This record gives sequence, C-alpha cells and structure tokens, in this order.
Amino acid sequence: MSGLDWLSAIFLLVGAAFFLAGTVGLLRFPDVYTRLHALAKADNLGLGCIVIGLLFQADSLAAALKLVLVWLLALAASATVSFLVAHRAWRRGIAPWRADEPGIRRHDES
Amino acid sequence: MGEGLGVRDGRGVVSVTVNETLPLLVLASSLIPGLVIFSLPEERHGLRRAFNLTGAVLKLLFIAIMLWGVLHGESYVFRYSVLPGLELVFKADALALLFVTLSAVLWFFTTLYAIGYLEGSPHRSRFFGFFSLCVTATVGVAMAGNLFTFFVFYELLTLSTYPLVVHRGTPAALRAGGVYLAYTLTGGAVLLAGVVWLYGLLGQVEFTQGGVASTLGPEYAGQLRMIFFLLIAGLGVKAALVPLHGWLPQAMVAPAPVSALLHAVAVVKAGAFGIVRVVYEVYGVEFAQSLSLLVPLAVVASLTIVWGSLRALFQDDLKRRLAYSTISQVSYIALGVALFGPVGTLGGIVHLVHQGIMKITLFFCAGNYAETLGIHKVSDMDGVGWRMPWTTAAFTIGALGMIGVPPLAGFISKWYLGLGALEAGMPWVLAVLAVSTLLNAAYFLPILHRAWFRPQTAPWPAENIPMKNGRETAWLLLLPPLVTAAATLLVGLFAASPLSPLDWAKLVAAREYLNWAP
Amino acid sequence: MSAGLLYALAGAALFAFGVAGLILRSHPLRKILAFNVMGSGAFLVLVGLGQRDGTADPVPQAMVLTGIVVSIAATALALALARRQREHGNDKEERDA
Amino acid sequence: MLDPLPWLILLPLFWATLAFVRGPGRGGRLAVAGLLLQLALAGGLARQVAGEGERVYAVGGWGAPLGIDLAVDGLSAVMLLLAQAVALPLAVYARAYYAAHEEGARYFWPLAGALLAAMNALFLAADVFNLYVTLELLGLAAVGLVAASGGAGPVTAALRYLMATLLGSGAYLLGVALLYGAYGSVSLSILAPLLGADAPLAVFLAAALMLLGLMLKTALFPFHFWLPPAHGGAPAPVSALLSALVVKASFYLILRLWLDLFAPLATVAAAQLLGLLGAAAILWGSLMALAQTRLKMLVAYSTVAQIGYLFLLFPLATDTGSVASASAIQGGVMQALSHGLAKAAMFAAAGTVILSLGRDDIARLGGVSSRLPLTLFTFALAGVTLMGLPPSGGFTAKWLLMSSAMHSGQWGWVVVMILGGLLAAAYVFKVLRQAFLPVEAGTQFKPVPRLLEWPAFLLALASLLLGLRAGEVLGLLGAG
Amino acid sequence: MNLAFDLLLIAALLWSAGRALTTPDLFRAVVLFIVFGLLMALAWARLDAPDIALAEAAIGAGLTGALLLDALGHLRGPVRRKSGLIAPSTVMSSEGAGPPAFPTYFLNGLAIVLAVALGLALAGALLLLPEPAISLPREVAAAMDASGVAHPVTAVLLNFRGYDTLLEVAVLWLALLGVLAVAGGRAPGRAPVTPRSARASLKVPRLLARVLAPLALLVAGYLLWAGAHQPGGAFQAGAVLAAAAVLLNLAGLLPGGATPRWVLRAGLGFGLLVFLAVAAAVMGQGVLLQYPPAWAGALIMLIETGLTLSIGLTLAGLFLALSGASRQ
Amino acid sequence: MTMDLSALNQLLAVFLLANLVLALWRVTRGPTPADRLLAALLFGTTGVALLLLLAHAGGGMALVDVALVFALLAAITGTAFSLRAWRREEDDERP
Amino acid sequence: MPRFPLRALFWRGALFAVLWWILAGGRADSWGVGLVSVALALAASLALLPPRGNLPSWRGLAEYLAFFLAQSVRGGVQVAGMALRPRLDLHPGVLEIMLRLPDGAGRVVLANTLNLLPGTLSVGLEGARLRLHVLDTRRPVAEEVRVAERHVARMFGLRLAA
Repeated sequence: MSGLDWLSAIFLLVGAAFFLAGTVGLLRFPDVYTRLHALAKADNLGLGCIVIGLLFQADSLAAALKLVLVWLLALAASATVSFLVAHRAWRRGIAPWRADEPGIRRHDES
Repeated sequence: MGEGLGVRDGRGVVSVTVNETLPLLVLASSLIPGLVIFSLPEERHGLRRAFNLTGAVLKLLFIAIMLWGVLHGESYVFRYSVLPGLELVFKADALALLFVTLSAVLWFFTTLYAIGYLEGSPHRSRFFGFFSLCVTATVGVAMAGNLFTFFVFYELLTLSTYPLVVHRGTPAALRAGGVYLAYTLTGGAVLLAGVVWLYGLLGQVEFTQGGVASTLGPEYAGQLRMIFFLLIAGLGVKAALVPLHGWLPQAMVAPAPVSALLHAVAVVKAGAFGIVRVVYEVYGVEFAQSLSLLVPLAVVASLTIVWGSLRALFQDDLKRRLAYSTISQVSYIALGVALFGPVGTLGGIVHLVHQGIMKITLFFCAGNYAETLGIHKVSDMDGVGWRMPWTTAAFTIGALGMIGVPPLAGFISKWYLGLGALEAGMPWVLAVLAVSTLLNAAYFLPILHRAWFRPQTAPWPAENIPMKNGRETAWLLLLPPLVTAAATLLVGLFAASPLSPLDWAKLVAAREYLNWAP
Repeated sequence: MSAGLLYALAGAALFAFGVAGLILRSHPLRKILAFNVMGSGAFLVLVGLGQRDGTADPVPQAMVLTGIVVSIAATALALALARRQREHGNDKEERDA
Repeated sequence: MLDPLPWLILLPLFWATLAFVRGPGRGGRLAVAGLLLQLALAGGLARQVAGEGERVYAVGGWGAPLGIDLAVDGLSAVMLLLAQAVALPLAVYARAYYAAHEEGARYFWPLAGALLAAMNALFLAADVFNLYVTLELLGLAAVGLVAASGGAGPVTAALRYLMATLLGSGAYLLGVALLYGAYGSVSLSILAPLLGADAPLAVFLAAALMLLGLMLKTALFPFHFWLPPAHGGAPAPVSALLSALVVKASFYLILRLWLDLFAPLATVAAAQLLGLLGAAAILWGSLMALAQTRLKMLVAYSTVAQIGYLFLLFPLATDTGSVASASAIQGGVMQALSHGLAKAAMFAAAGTVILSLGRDDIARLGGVSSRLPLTLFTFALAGVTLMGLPPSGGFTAKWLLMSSAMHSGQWGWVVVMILGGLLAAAYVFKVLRQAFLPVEAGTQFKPVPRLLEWPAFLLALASLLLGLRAGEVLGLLGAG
Repeated sequence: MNLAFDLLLIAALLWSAGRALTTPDLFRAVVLFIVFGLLMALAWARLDAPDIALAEAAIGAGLTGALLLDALGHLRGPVRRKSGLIAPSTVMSSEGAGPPAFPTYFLNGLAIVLAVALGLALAGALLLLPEPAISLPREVAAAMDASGVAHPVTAVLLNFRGYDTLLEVAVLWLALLGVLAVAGGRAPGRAPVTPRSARASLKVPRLLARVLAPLALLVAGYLLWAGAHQPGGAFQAGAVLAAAAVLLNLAGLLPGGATPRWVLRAGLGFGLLVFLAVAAAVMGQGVLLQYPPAWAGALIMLIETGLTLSIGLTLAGLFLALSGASRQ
Repeated sequence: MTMDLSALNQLLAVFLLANLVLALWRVTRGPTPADRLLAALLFGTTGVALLLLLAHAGGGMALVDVALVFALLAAITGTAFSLRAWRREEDDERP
Repeated sequence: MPRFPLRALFWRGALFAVLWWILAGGRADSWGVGLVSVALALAASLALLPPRGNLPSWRGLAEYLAFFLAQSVRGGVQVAGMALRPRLDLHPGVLEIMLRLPDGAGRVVLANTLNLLPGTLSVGLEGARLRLHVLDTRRPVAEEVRVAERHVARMFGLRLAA
C-alpha cells in the first residue's frame, strides 16, 4: 500500500470511529437533545472523515468533488433537521435532562 | 325478415319461404302489438284497442290459412339455430294447430272481454302488453317443434303472466304472485333439468311421431324414467297436478280475464299440453307404456281429479270453486294421455279444447257477477239468474257441460275417456269418472239452484253497472261468455262433423297410433 | 449461495410478513405499510432470483422500477382514502357530540 | 384504416388524458366519441380474428422474449367487444346521470377512460408482467371510481377494495417473479411450452399465487367481502362498469392462465375446489342478495352470486378437448358476456330509480312500475338473464354448463345451477313485486331524461337477445 | 465479508419490517418502515441494481416517508370505524383493543399459519429452483446497439419493454386522479392551519428548501441525462423533482391543494400525451412503439424529458393534493 | 485503488451497518417520537457513508449518485416529521 | 434592488455550472442537457432566493469555512469523548441569546452552524432570540456563539447590531 492509501485508510478508520461514537451516544445519552448533539456532530464528522478518506481513492477531480458535495448536502440536512426536531421537542414541552433530575418530564410543568 | 332469421343455406344466403314465415307471423301478430302497447301512453285507449284487436284478428287469419294448408298437406316449419345442435323450431302440426286455434279464438274473445272489464282502471298499457306477451308465449308453446323451444316459451309464459297476476298491486295479489312464481319457476327449473338431461342423451329432442326417446337402448331405461319423472313434475306444476297445484287457487286474486286466460288457455293448458307432447312425441306412447310410465301418470291424474272436485265442494268463493274445478278438469287431459290406446287419447285431446271453452265461459260469467254486482261468493248468488239472465244462462251451459250432461262438450270428453279406460284395461278409471261427475254435479248444481230458484234475499254487494235498457251489463262483458257458451253447445252437438275439435283430435290420435283408423 | 438467492429468500420472508400484516392488521396505515413490505418482498424475489448466477439482469430491474412507481401510486391513493375516511369519522363524531 | 389492436389501448388513454386536461367533469362527449370508435375497432378486430384466426403483435417490433407481445384470439376478441359494447351505452347513461347528480363527476371521465384502456390492454396482453401492470391500472382506476363521490360509505368501501386488489396483485406479482426465476421469460407464448407436469415447485407455487390473487380480484367466494360495499356504494355508472366488466377482466385472466399456461399443472382437485367455491358463491351471494334492504346492495350481492357460475366451468373443463369441456368453456364465457350486459343494465336501472326517487330502500319502491315503466322493464329483462331464463344469454350459458355437467356426469353442479336460478328469481322478484305497489304517500318522482332510461334498456335487451345470437358469439370464440 | 454484510442487512430488513407491522405504536411503525426503505436501498445497491437503489432512495426515503409522516398527523388517535380484511372487530389506531372475539382469534391464527407456510414453501421452492432456460440478459446485450441508449436498464424500460412503462406512467397519473377525486371532492375545508409555533420555526427549513430546490433541479437534470448510459432516468429524475416540491411545500413555500388549474393539468398529462403521441406516431412506419433505429435515442430522450416533468409533477401532486387540503 | 483498500472499505461498510443495526434499538426504545426519528436520521448520514464505501468497494460509481440523492433528500423525513407528524398538540404555544 | 442582479446571475450561474461539471463527471457530451438544467436551476434559485445585492465575501467565506471545519472537528471529538467515556459526565442546560445579526438568512445559517459546533444545539429562533441547548453549561458557550456570529456576519457582509 502506498502512503496515500495509508492516509486514506486512517481517515476511513477515524471516520468509522466517529460513527461508532455517534451511535453509542444515541444509545447512551439521556434525552433527545443530548442525542441530537451526538448525531449532528459525531456522525457528520464521521462522514467527513470517510469522504476525505475516499478522496484519496477517487479517480478524478469531478468524482472527488462529488464526494465533497455529498458531504455538504448531508451537513445542511443534518443541521436543519437537528434544529427542527429539537425545536419541536421543545415546543411539545419536553424538558432537557438534568444531572440532578433524571427522567422525562415536561419543562412547562417543572 | 332480417338476416339470421330463417335458414342459411350453404352459400350463406338467407332464404325464407312463406311456409316458414307463417308460424312466425302467428307469433308476431301478438308479440308486436304487445311491444307497441307497452310504449303507448296510458290514455291512448283507442289506439291500444285497435292494436289489440287487429293483432287478434290477424292471428286468426294466419291460423286459418295454416289450417287450410295443413288439411291440404302443407307443412309449416321454421327453424333458427341458437347454438350448434340447438334450434328454435316452430311447427304447425295437427296437435299444435288444435291448441293454437283454441288459444287464438279464446284470446280474441278474452281481449274483448278484458277491454270491457278494465274500463276505467289504471295501468292498462301494462296489462294489455303482458296480456299479448302471454298469448305469444302460449302460441309458442303450442307450435314448439322440439322440447327446447317448448321450454323457452313455457318459461316466457311464466314471466309474462306474473305481472298479470299481481296486476292489482294489492298485498294479497303480491303474495299470490309470489306463490305463483315459486311454484312455476321451480317447476320450470325441474323441467329444465329433465330437458338438458334428455338433450345430453339424444343430442336433440325434436317432437316426432312415436317419440324420439324410443331410439335409445334398454340400458337407458332407468335414466329415461328419471327424466320422465322430472319432465312430468315440471309440467305438472302448471298443469296443477296434485300435489303441485297449490298456486292455482291463490292466483284467483287476478282480474277475471286473467283467470279466464290462465285456466282455460294459457298456463294450465300449457302444462297439460306439455304432458301430451312428452308422452306422445318425446317418449312415444308405446315406449312410455313399455317403461310402465303411463299407469302412475293415470293414478296421479285420477287422484287430482277426485281431490280437486272434493276441494271445490267446500269453496264459497266462486272463483276459488272454479279454480279447484280446473284442477280437477285439466287432469282429464293427463288421464286421457295416460290411457294406453287411441280412444283414450281422443278423450284427452278433445278435452283440451272442450275444457278451455267451458271453463272460460264460467270465468267470464264469474267476472260478470263480480264486476256488475260485486258478487264474489256463492252464498251471495241467490236469485242472480233473474237479475242477469244472459250471464247466468251462459254459466248454466258451462256448468252442465262440466258435469258432462249430453250433448254438451264435456259429455264428449268423458264418453271417450270412459271408452278409452276400458280399451286400456283400466276399468277403475270408470269409477274415477263416475265419482268425479257426481262431485261436479255436487258443486255446480247448488250454484245453479241458488241462481235460478232462490229469491234474492239481500241487496247485491256492490252494484257497479246498473240495469240499462234491459241490458244486464256492459255488452263487451256479455258477448264473450255468450259466444263461448254457444260454442260449448255446438262442439258437443256437432262433434261428429268435420273440422270439429273431435275431428282434429282423431287426426292427432291417428298420428300416434299408426295402425288405428277412426 | 449467491447474494441474489439470499436476497430472494429474504424477499420471500418479507412477502409472507406483508401478507400476514395485510390480513391481520386493521388500521389502514398499517395495511399500507404491510402492502409495501409485501411489494418489496416480491421485488427482491424478482431481482434476486433473476441474478442467481451473480450477473446483473436489467430486465427484472426495469420491472422493479415499474413496480416501485406502482407501489408509490397505490400508497398515495390508499393514504388519501384513509385520510378521507378518518375525516368522515371525525365529522361523524362532531355530529354525534 | 387504423390497426384496431394497438388503437384499442391508445384511444381510451388519449381521451382519458384529454378529458383530464379539459378539467373536472368535462370530457363526456369526447368519451362517447372515443367509445364509438373503439366499438368499431373492436368489431373490426373481431372480424379479423374470425377471418384470419389468432394474431400476435410484437410491440416495438422486438418480439418475445425480449419485447412485449400482444395477442388476440377468439376469447379476447369477444371480451373486447363486450367491454366496448357495455361501456358505450354506459357512457351515454353516465353523461345523463352526472348531469343530474354531480357528486363523483369530477374525474369520472378520465378514470373511466383509464379503466377502459386497462381492460383492453389486459384482454390483449400476452405477457405475464405486462398483465400485472394492466391489473394495477385496472385496480386503481376502479378504486378511484368507487371513491370519487367522496362519501363516507364509498370511501371506506374503496379503501377495502384497494387493499384487496393490492393483495391480489401482490400475490400475482410474486407469481410472475417465480415464473421469471424458473424460466427466464415472462411471455405467455414462451412459457407455455416450457411448463409441464414436472415443473419445479416454484412454478406450482406461482400458479397458486397468481390464481389466488386473481380470485381475490374477481371476488370469488370467500374473497367477495370487498365487492358488495364497493359496487353497492359507488355511483350507478361506476357500479355498472365495475360489476359488468372489471370482475370479468380478472376472471378472463384466470381462464386464460388456466387454459393456456397452467393446464399441465391443473389437477382435478384444484378444479373441483374452484367449482365448489363457485357453488358456494352462487348460494351465499344469492341468499345475501335476498337479505338486502337496499336496491344497489342487492344487485351487488347478485354479482357475487353470478360470479360463481363462471367458476363452475373449471371442474367441467378438466378433460380438455372433450365436448363437455368445450361447452363448459363456452358456457362460462357466455355467462361472463350476458352477465356483463345484464348487470350493467341492472345497475343503470337502479341508478335511474335512485335519481328519480331519491332513495333505494327496496321496501319503498311502490309506484316505480307506473312512473318508470321502462326502467322497471329494463330491470326485469336483466333479471331474466340473471335467472337464466330463455331466451337470454344467461339461459344459453346455463344450458351449456348444464349439458356439460350432464355429459361429464357431474350432477351436483346442475343442482347448484338450478338452485341458483331459483334464488335469483327470488331476489329479482323481491324488487319487482315492490315496484307494483301503489305510490307511497308523499313520494315525489323526479322526471328522468330519456338518455338515462334508454341506454340501460338497450343493454338489457342485448343481454336478452344475446341468447339468440349465441351461435355467432361462440363461433368467434372458437376462431382463435 | 460480503456475506456478513448481506446477512446483517437481511436481518435488519426482516427485523425492521416485522417490527413495523407488529409494534403497537403507529409512529414507531412508520419510522421503522422508513428505516426499512433505507435498508432496501442498500439492498438494491448490493444487488447490483443502482437504478432501483436510486429510485428507492428518492421515492422510498424521500416521498413515501413524507407521505406517511404527513398522513400520520391525521390518522393517529382513536377511531371507531372498522376496516379489516378479515379482522374487522379490532380497533383502528392504538390498536390496543380488548381481546378479539373467537372467530377473529381463529382467523388470525389461521392467517399466521398460512403466512408461515407460504414463507416456508417459497423458501423451499427458491432453493430447489434450477437455472432458467432462457437468458434475457444475453438477449438484451445483443439488442443494445439498436436500442438507442447505452444503459441496459433504460433500454429495457424505454424501448424493449417501453409499453410497460407507458402503462405504468398511466398508473401513476391515475393514482393522482384518484387522490384528486378523493381529496378534492369535499366541500372546501378550512385553510391549512399552520400554528404560530410552526410558522416561527419555518425560517430554518425555508432556507434549506430555497437552497436545495435549485440543486434538486440540477440533480434531476443530471439523472435524466445519465439515464442514457448509466443508472438514472426519468423516474429517478422525476422523483427528485417531486421531492424538491415536497420540501418546498413542507417549508410553506408551495401551496398544496387538490384542484389543479389547467396549466398544471396540462403539465400532469403532458408526459403521458408525449409518450402516447410518439407511440402512435411511429406506427406509421411499423408497430406500436417501434422507434426507427436512427431516431431511437432522440425519441427516448424526448419521452424521458416529458416523463420527468410529468412524473415529477404527479409525484409531487400526490403529496400536495393531500397536504394542506386536509382539515386538522 | 488497491485490493487492500477495497477490502477495508468493505469491512468498514459492515462495521457501519452493524452501527445502524445497533441504532435500531433506539427506534424501539423511544421514548419520545423524536428519539425514534433520530435513528432514522442516523440512517441518513450513516447510509450515505455506507453507500460511498460500497461504491469504492467495487459497487460501481453509480452508488455515489445514490448517496447524493440520499443526502439531497435526507432533510425531508425530519422536516415532515417535525412540521407535520408530531403536531398533535399545537395549542401548547409557549411565550 | 431594482438593478438587474447581473453579478448574482453570473456567480450563481457559474456555481451551478461547476456543480453540473462535478455531477456529470466532466463529460463533455453532457452540456446539452447541462445548460438547460443549469438555466433552470438558476431561474429557480433566483426566484426562491432573490439576490439582496451584497455578495458573500470570498475572504469571509474562507475564514468561515476554516472556522467551521476546525470547530466541527472539535465538536465531534468532544461528543465522541463524552459518548465513549465509561461514565456519562453531562451537564446540559438551556441558554437564550439575543443575536446581533440582522434578520434574514444569516440568522438561520448561524443557528444551523451552531448545531454542528461543539456543545450547542439550536432549539428555537424567534426574532433575534436564539434558544440553545448546551451540552456542558460549565463552558463559555455564549462567547463561542459570538465568535461564530461574527464569522457568519463577515461571510455575508452583514453588520452586527450593537
């Protein structure tokens, strides 16, 4: 394997690790807001790393840029949807989890 | 004639001869007026009447031509292929003409009568439309040249009479119509099963002298007995053989012209006619005898004769009494057919005509009583003879004929039946005839007694048509019973003359019993 | 066993799921899901079975494309009907109230 | 001269699309014109088939197995004629109907055009996957038509219908997938010679799935549950189209597959099972019809019963090539034709009654006989066909089926047919007798246009006279 | 490694589908179904069927999800109408009705047994199936030169089996007719209710929609162009267009409604009419849909362009007719 | 592109798929609809990554287009969810 | 802005053309369809997002991107750390900030950006009031938001309110 290949492999592995972290966060975090943090940040970074890793494998500039385009689109979608879901959850009265007060409750009832 | 009617010859050219068209014209002469009448507005009385009578007269004319032709050896056959191996066949043979003539003549008079009877009542377009269809169906039954064609018109008859039975639209009428349908459609279905079965065995069932079924070998005897049972059961419903007669007394709710037609010409007679056709021309009387089918038929007929008369005794409603009388009298036809031998045949077939003439007279009269004075019950008839002498005179002739008083029509029938019984070696039938005659007398004579010899005790239930200028009722109501009563007398008196019903019956019998010369 | 056959087997199972769901579940939305699952199963069988030997077969693929479009069409119609039905239910409730 | 074969598919699609573009409720005249032309085309095609026999048409010029073939033989020619012959008077009827009754009129014409196109395409298809597409087209068009009036009842019925039809076409599609997997082709003409009694299990499964799916679409007992609410609840022109034609289309396909494709696999047991279901449908459908209090529901249940007769042909046609088998198939097709004409007439007549009277309780039909005599007469004539009385086409059908049963010694079916006929009489006369009652107090009969009454009457008359022209129809049937 | 991937994917497919059908909560069912759709796209990718994967991604993930979620807002909650194929006695929504009556219970059991039997029989049948006698891929490959395009799936879809496609476009159009008939037949309802909270939060999706919609147009154009020689084509392009329209509608930038004006109706019918016209026109030279070889490519492109427009409008219409036209 | 990288791509694809399967647990677990939906969102990003990996593991560059469409339309589900589906109590308007 | 937005037209057209080039993999034969698509996309874009006159500044954009990349790596690492740590150590809370950006796309871009930055998640945006959910209340979130806000403002060429 060439150096570029190594670089590619490293990026890919790092990306996979971020994905794992995102998933673990999704499973472990206590409420919808914190889980959104995990998703929006870890996964997008994971995707970014994978895209970079694959850039090294790309055949042409256009193909490489297409990968970047995919990432940008995913970023935009992710950011918007995170906002919308969090906003709606807030509107529905779902209170953020607090270390001193575990469990689900409505923020307008507390 | 349009394309497809008529027989296609090898080159696909349609050729229709006069001899083929005549049977169709006989059918069309009531079918077309019927269809036209349906579409006529209710208030076009004159036009409707014109159509009706023109049709009736035309039909008589066509029949007359055919009568003349048959006497001179012409044959009138029309064929139309519905499916490969399945044809509609109309054939004017002697038996057919006997029945066709009867129905055409009686249709003419019944039409006249009905025009008078329904004066001013609603839905007359509908009534006369179906009336014409009903006659068309009867003519079709009469001229059917094979069992399939017979069945087609037999069912058409059921359908076209139903609206007549329920014509009044009262709950009682609707109930009666339901019963009527239940019986006749079931009968039709049973008949259909028999017909299909027979077609399955034979491939075709053309009415033929000596019977088509007799060509089948002895291994089919069992099946043929079953089929015979199915056919007679199916026909027996309309012929009102006991125990299939239940619908007939119920159907008395229909207007009098309908009852007259139902009993004398159309429905009941179609059943009886069918039995004649099946025994003579499907099985052949000798073959039927060899399958020992005739004796059971005779027994059933005899039972019906006695049972119908017995029941008639206890009816106070005049039309119901007549209805039970019909049950009894029509079975004379079946009885005659079941008596093996030409003389019995003669009795049965001539009764086909005689019973029609007599019974229609009686129903016309019953209708007159009801329409003129509101009389429906025998017990209301005291002294009616003096209020309505002409009607009662006609009634008297009809009743005496039914009893079998010589020289009236009924006597001729009974005489030949008695002779036939002896010829067939079934003397017990004589006893049946005797009992029946006694019973006939027992339920008719009291009526005559009341009408003529008892004084009027109470006012008439509803005097709808007042006495006017010495006319007891509307002339359209009076004329038909007088004519048919006269016919009752004449066919009896001149039974021996050529062209009388008896003469035609001899022609028929001679076809069946080839080595018999009257 | 080729991937095609494997997915075809999965398709068979999905089809059975869908049939059971369509029969057993009563909520219209659930029936719609079941019908889609059933359709996906049939598609998988069609394509999977067609390429048991491992080479792509464009004919069933084209058929499945057709099928997917039909599915979405049917789904939309079913949803429209279900919603209309529900509105009628609500109207009835309002009237009854 | 147009080649009738492709144009029978293109033409209805054309007028359907144009009707849609013209706007909601528009396009009736276009449809009638199109249908006239279609009827002529179907007639021309029938003549072609009668003269030259079966014909195969390779769409796109490729030919099976790569491309899609269309094919026309006697059976499809007859069905095509039926479809156009029923649809044309119904279109005239529908124009009058929707002029008086706007509910559901918005997209009737485009939907009806698509329905016709689907049906014609189905009758002409010779490719099992193409048949799937036509089935879906047909199903969705039918569901759309049922739902179009938007009422609570029709919508619920349409949803149920949709689910049933989707389940049916899903099963069919899986069958197609299995066939393709087994033989690598979806063309009927390629598949037919490949199928034999030694076919792999998958092919048997395919046959079972396809037939089951189609039975569901045909509403064969016990899969009939969706039919009565859908056919009974839709507007009358729609009910007529559906009952007369749509169920026949899937039946046609069952027959086609059974005869042309799966014949080597067909077992006596399967045929008997189909027959038994048919018999159950006849009895159950008739009894349910008898129990109905609403006119259109009665007619709808009658369809359930009449469909049963179609399936009696399968046990009778097992011994292929025999006389009994031939007349069973002829009987089945005659039944499809005559029921199509009669049921269209009957639903149309029922619709006229409803438009005039404003209700369809059977118990309150008093006066129909005097105020709407032609419509009642139409109903009665159609009833004659349903009862199987002569000289109707229904009678010819029953005659053929019965003689086939007699030939093959299967008596049971005769009894069923006789019972079915009597029950049919019972429910038909249940309606007729009410119509003879006097007009109920306070009832207003709205006058109805002639264009509402006459098309229905013509249909009924056609169903009646079909029996007299049966020879020609069967001749055409035998031509392909 | 591929096998592991396939097995894992299949397990996930079966699990999500099974749970989608059995889980008591409708919302969960819909989400599971959306997941199922995404997994299906992966399955198609694995099955060397990128065309289907594209369609599944656009339709399955984008449109079906939106349709279902939109409907969910209207279909949840208790309801009293029954509509079962077999089990009519169970309640519609939360589906947690009382214990079913015996016949239902029995029929349900029967249905399960039948479904299991069907599944097993199918599996057995598939495993026993020998290789087919006819190889259509070979036929396709042989005819590719005359097809007018370089991508086999497109050649099948628009040329060899173009007739299927013609009818299938009609199916789609028909579904829209049905939806319009059902959704538009009602008395004009209240205007779509967008709550204040939702209006306030619309800014964010609006920006996204404004940015993505032109991009979607570009991608649709790309997919349309790509179809001639690589995975892509009118369906995928149309689906992407429709998805953009759905996004615009969700963001409140495109009004919904069930009574299209005539321009729109013309657009909806356009693709079908073009297809029909081409199909009919070429009959002058040969048979239905027989393109003259020299013109095949151009005609296919023409048809595909019309179809992209119509399919896009129609798919979008399916969503738009329902969205907003419904009352709360 | 070498064989080894292709194998790595494949391996990572399996790994990502396993990630997805794990995330399904959140769909069933909930507790709020939003939590369930999150898993679907995860499928958006992870699915895109997966497709890109598959494309470079020999699945063909067309899969990049699939990923592109995925990413382009990924927002629709979430938007439809929060603006249409999860709005049964619109009335709880907050100040 | 009454003036025909020629500059916007050019830049957007160029952007879409580049995107097309990327999509089509640089194939020359794609430009027939490509030009039509680009034109359509351009038209749609102009209709949906009418140009406001001030173009983004290249420098601002570059700085923003750099900032964004760096921060999102940080954000990812932070969340990953939290998720993978054996014991969850979360101190979430809600924070409201009055934005100084003028009304318009800028605020939305900021809200979206924050979603990808470490520890912040926008929960609501009403007028200038931005509600944030923060993962760790102990960190100086408000300052970080201000930094981001400045980057966004510079990229769009906007002026922050006092």
